[in-house]
Amino acid sequence: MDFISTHLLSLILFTPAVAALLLLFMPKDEPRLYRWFALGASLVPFVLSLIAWFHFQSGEPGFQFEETYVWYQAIGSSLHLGVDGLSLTMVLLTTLLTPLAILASFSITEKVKAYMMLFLFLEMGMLGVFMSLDLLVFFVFWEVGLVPMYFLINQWGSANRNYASLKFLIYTMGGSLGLLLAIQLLGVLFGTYDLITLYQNWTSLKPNEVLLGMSVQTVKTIAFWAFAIAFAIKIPVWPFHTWLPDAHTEAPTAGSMILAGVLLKLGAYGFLRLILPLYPVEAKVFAGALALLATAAIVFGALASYAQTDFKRLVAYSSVNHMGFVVLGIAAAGLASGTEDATIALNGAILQMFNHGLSAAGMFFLVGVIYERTHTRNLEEFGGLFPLVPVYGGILIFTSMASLGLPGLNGFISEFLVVRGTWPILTGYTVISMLGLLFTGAYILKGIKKVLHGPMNEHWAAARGEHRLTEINTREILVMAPLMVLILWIGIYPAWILDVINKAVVMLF
Amino acid sequence: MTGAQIIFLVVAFFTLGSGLMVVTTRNLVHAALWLIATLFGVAVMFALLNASFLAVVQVVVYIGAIAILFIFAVMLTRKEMRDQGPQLNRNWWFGALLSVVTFSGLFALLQGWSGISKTPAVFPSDFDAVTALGNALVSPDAYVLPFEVASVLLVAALVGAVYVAFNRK
Amino acid sequence: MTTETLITWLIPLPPVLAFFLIVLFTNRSKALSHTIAVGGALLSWLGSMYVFWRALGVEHLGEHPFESSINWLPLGDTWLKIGVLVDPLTAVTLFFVAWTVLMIFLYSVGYHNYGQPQGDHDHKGLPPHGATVEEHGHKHVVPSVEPMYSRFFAFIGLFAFGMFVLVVSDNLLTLFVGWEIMGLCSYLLIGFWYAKPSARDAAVKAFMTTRVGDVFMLLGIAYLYSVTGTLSVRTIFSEEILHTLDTIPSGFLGFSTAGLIGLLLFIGTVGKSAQFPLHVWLPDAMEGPTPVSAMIHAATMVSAGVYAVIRMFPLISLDERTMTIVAFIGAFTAIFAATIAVAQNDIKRVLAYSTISQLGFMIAALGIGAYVAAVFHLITHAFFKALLFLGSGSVIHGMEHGVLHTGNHDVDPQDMFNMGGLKSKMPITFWTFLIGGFALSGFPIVTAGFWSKDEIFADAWGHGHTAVFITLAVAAFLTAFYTMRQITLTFFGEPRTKEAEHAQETPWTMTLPLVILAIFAIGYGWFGIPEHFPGLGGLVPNWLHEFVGGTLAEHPEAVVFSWVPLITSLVVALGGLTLGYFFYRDVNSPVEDKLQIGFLKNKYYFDEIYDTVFVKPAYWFAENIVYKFLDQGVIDGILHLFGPGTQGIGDSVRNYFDLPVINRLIGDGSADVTYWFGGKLRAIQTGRIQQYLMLTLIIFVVVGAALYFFVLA
Amino acid sequence: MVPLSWYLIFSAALFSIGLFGVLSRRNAVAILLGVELMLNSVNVNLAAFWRYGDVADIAGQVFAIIVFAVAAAEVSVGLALVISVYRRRNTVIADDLDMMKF
Repeated sequence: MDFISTHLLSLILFTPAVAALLLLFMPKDEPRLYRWFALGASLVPFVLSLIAWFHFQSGEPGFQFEETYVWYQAIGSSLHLGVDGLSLTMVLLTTLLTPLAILASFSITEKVKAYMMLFLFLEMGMLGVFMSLDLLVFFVFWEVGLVPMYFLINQWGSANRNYASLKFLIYTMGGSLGLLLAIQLLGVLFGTYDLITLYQNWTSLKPNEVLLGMSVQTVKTIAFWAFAIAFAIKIPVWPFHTWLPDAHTEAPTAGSMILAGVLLKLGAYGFLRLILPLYPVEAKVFAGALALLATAAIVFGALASYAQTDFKRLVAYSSVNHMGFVVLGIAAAGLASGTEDATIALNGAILQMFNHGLSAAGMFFLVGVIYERTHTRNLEEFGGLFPLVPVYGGILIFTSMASLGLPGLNGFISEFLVVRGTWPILTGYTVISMLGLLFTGAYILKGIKKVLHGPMNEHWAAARGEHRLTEINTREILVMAPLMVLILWIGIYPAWILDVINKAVVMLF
Repeated sequence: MTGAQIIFLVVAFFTLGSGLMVVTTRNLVHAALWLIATLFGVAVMFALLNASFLAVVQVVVYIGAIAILFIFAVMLTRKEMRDQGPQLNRNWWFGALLSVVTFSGLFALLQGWSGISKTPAVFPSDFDAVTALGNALVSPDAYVLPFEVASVLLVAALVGAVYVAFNRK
Repeated sequence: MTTETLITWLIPLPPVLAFFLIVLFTNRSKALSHTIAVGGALLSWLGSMYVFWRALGVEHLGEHPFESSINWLPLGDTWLKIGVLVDPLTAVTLFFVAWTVLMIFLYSVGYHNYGQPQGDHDHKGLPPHGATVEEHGHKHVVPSVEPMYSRFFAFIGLFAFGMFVLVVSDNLLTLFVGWEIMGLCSYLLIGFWYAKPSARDAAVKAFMTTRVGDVFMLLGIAYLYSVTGTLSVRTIFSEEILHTLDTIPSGFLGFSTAGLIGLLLFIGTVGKSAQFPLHVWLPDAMEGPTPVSAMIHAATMVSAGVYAVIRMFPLISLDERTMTIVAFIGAFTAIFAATIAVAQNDIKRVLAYSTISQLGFMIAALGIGAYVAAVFHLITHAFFKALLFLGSGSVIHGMEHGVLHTGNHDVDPQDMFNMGGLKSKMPITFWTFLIGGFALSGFPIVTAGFWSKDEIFADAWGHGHTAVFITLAVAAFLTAFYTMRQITLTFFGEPRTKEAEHAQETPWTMTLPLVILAIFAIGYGWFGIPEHFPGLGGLVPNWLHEFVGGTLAEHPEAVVFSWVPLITSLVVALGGLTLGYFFYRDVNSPVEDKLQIGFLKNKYYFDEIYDTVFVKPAYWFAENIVYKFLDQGVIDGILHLFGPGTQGIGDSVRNYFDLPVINRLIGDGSADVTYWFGGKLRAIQTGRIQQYLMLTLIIFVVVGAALYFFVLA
Repeated sequence: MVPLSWYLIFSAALFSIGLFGVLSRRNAVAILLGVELMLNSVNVNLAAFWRYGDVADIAGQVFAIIVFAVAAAEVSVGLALVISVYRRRNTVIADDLDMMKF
């Protein structure tokens, strides 16, 4: 017990990787074994992160469960792990979604071992980003997450997967370039990559000092944009978003769940963990631009989603729309950091990250469920399926409503907080973003209307064999059930999670 | 001119002459015999140099074993040996030239060396060269290792020779 | 927490528990499902009645309401609290909501043909088509039970939950939560028969149109919250906060903060209560089953819109300009909808437009500051409009019976021109419908509608809002006229079709709610008779004015009695009714109807205009500009340039540097040189050992000599 | 006494003669004969340097002994090769054994 409590974070972080390696040595051609083992292995970090959640002292400032290991002494980088309320929320989301995604991928029949291994490595990459307090390690994990995702899309994706996976990989890598350079810059300047040290040293630089032959102002501006663009691509902020619909659409179901559920959060997390504390001045100066892009993401994301005929693509664009609110909240917090409005906006943004993780993962999974049965995602080919799949229909409507931001479900709380927080700070943008909120309704209803409602497409009623439209099965309901419970729970009583977030936000910013 | 010098000159000329015969005689058996003469001359040289053990070994090993071995080899391959074509190859003149150049070079080098006119060392009173040599060859502080390596080499050569010359038919 | 507040907290719960129970467990059993749902509604009703009764007993309830709140959202150093509040307004609203909800739940049992056999060809998502049964040796068709019977009760349970939440909330956020839950339920219920494309589209339209308003309302709430730091109604209405709101300018067209917030909130109401210009969804919402129409139009959703404005009245009334806008929208909607209603033939659509029109009355009343009158009309309208909708449902149900009997499914059981003479076929339905209709028209003295409408007139006249007064008077005249037209066409005269001849009275589960509601449609008016009304004033104390007026900090003065509004009200009501009867007594087909003007019949072409101006361009913009042009064209275009761009750079590096310089010159070149030398040098590889030796020696000699001469020397 | 230079010159001459034999004779056995001459000249050199240097240091003689051993080994293997080649190719002419070329 003592070992667990002192090494909690590294246990959470490396259990999936160890499990993936063990998977490598399993006997050949035992897909059932791989599946159950991977599921079991991914449940371990979940249980451990629950322990962390309950042992977390939300009122304490600073990071908790800290661990430091020597890693690369020569350049002053160490494996420094630690969580605060912000990252713990994200860790919980990751460890929750991964078992569900693995459970959702039980229907994968090709190359199961490789698939499960990649998934577990992916989990490690994502967790590493959320936990590391060292910039270089942060970057390493940031990149580690890309590779499994690339292969997941490229190997198990649908028709256009080559294009999508390449676009995803190159785009994100392109963004990472600037990030790496900026991290190097910081490392060279201070001889350490330790975030806690950097928080103090970097911000305390006098503006009239000269660094690397340029004024501090210029250096900071360059580094700010390098960070911001890398994270903006990941979130993604309009106009860096076009990799997202392709990648999400082509990825296998569980891949989309994780992409939307967690990977997008990495970008927003980067904004919160690095940009706002490290560049308070620049964030304030450029908050307007960021807010403009966020508003564009909200409005254009919703409109583009509305224009889709591909169900999965529709859901994919909804991510652009929803993550726009996160960025809007961040922009507002950057502009007016320290005020109560900014705190509320950040509360909303972080909660929105969590909520979008739940609802988007659910939506993608539901699209996957129907795609597995019908082998089409074209909305025009569905229609009136409700009588055939009543339980599925109910779950789809429920999850859609969460995505739409229906009060009583989780999405509303976070959207309301963002709107409330940004209104006094960025009034104009908030008003425009309401247009996006309106069209959120339009595309969600379009999805439901085209799939479930209307005269039944007799093709599916008559279809037999492989294409027969069967009701959602128990395993799939098991995937959805935790998501739905959380969606409802947060919608009705959000304080349990918002309290942790709120205290973290109050202390951080 | 001392007696030793005279003896030296006689032996030297005899040795060189027979050596010349070794490399020029058409008949290989003769060449082998001339080799024995040469080796014998060298043995005398060793004696002149007070290297008595070497002189004896020269006679026993070289003349007794190696030269005889040559004669056997010549006999075994004699079908070819008998008067067929020239005994020297087409480039013999170039070989000769090179030999002369080598000799001249060495001569020139010796001329320029300061120790060329050294006189023989005086033996210490209770010095016995053979005893010293024997001790040196088996002493761990001296040359036992090279000596043993040489023995291994000989064994290897023996095995190798048997293997190579073995008639598999 | 007192018993009253505890019960108030519990009031919304039974219906939502019923929803979850039905959805998760009992959806296969119809009897269990409706028992749970009706039982839930009954529990809420009991709770509401208890709270109402207790509230009556409290003096100055307005100052000392039942209230209780808990921490809900931690925000910075403070908490956003939510809670319940029972002030006089809540109490009276709770009263009528609980009653109508219970009646509607009960009515639904009969309306969906509980106890009837399964339909022959019924399909989930479509209305039932009837079942063939064999009785006494010959077959005949009887109504069949609704295939999604359980689901209906689950939905209305959730709906009731939304309404109760909205009514008991002490803050705008939970009010908005209930508001939106009802929005969802109206979507689900309008689209209940989702397999009908018209129902499906109507559901989407309802949701989207109201969402336009909701989005503004959300902004209003956010605005209010950021200015005052609280959403609790009682805190906002404290004097200093109201004063602050009134004095700070909003920076938008010269509105004060209060004015702008009020306007934003009011736009929400415009959507929810189907006021012009967001009224278009409501008539289409008639695609839902009739109890749904009653739920939406009478008891809950549209009332909720008005309720919200009434709730926020102290805030909205701070800014004159906002009030003017509210009054204008209300009055305009009242007359605008009334004109359309005149030309409708569908029995439910007439009622739908009359609802819009009546809601306009309430909004207009609020706009002129007639707080109590608006509440009064809201309550009476809820009762008589629920009665009318349920009555029309009963009529339709009876007509469907006839349709099943004749087997001619081409006859529309909702078209009034297919009816006629139902008075004798369906007596209970006729009498209750007549009461409801008279109440709607404001038939003098006996009906509740008269008293509430009269109070609005009195207020408009008394406070000098002549324009509003005249507009509303004309609207009231039209109301009486089309109501009588409806009654005449439906019940009087001779049956115009065979189906009407075979119409039958509906079962008790449907008629009992009609009777109960009819009692309220008459009786409720007596609680609000003005004190100075000639003859009747003072016989019954004007309890409503005293009680509801107590909600406001400044008790509103009862308006001075004047004959002008009274006479106007009498004239328009009686005149409209009489004209309507005589006009339509002999009209038997739409052709003979002089008022079938295309312009009115097509609702001033609003649907078409919106479709052309908003919906289609929005979709076109989304698809072509945002998706195809921006995303796929510009952004992806730029991205795709990276591909060829890098390829181009790579190609040129390869073609102009790598291939010629590195490969050809350095790579192949070194190989070529080696090859050439090798070719030349291979001649010395003779395989002859002596030659090798010679060469070695030569080189040795040459190198040695060279070393000797150049290095050593 | 005989000067050191005499021995050295003698040794050089014998070496050159052996070298001529190695370079010029066609017969493989004869080439080996030349090698023997060269080895002997070296031994003379070694012995001479011992005698004219530090006699107490017996290294010169030891080296000569080892040269004997090497010579014996060389001859035995060399002649065995010659015989083996003769069996297969029926020739001992060095120029005819030129397979090891490009």
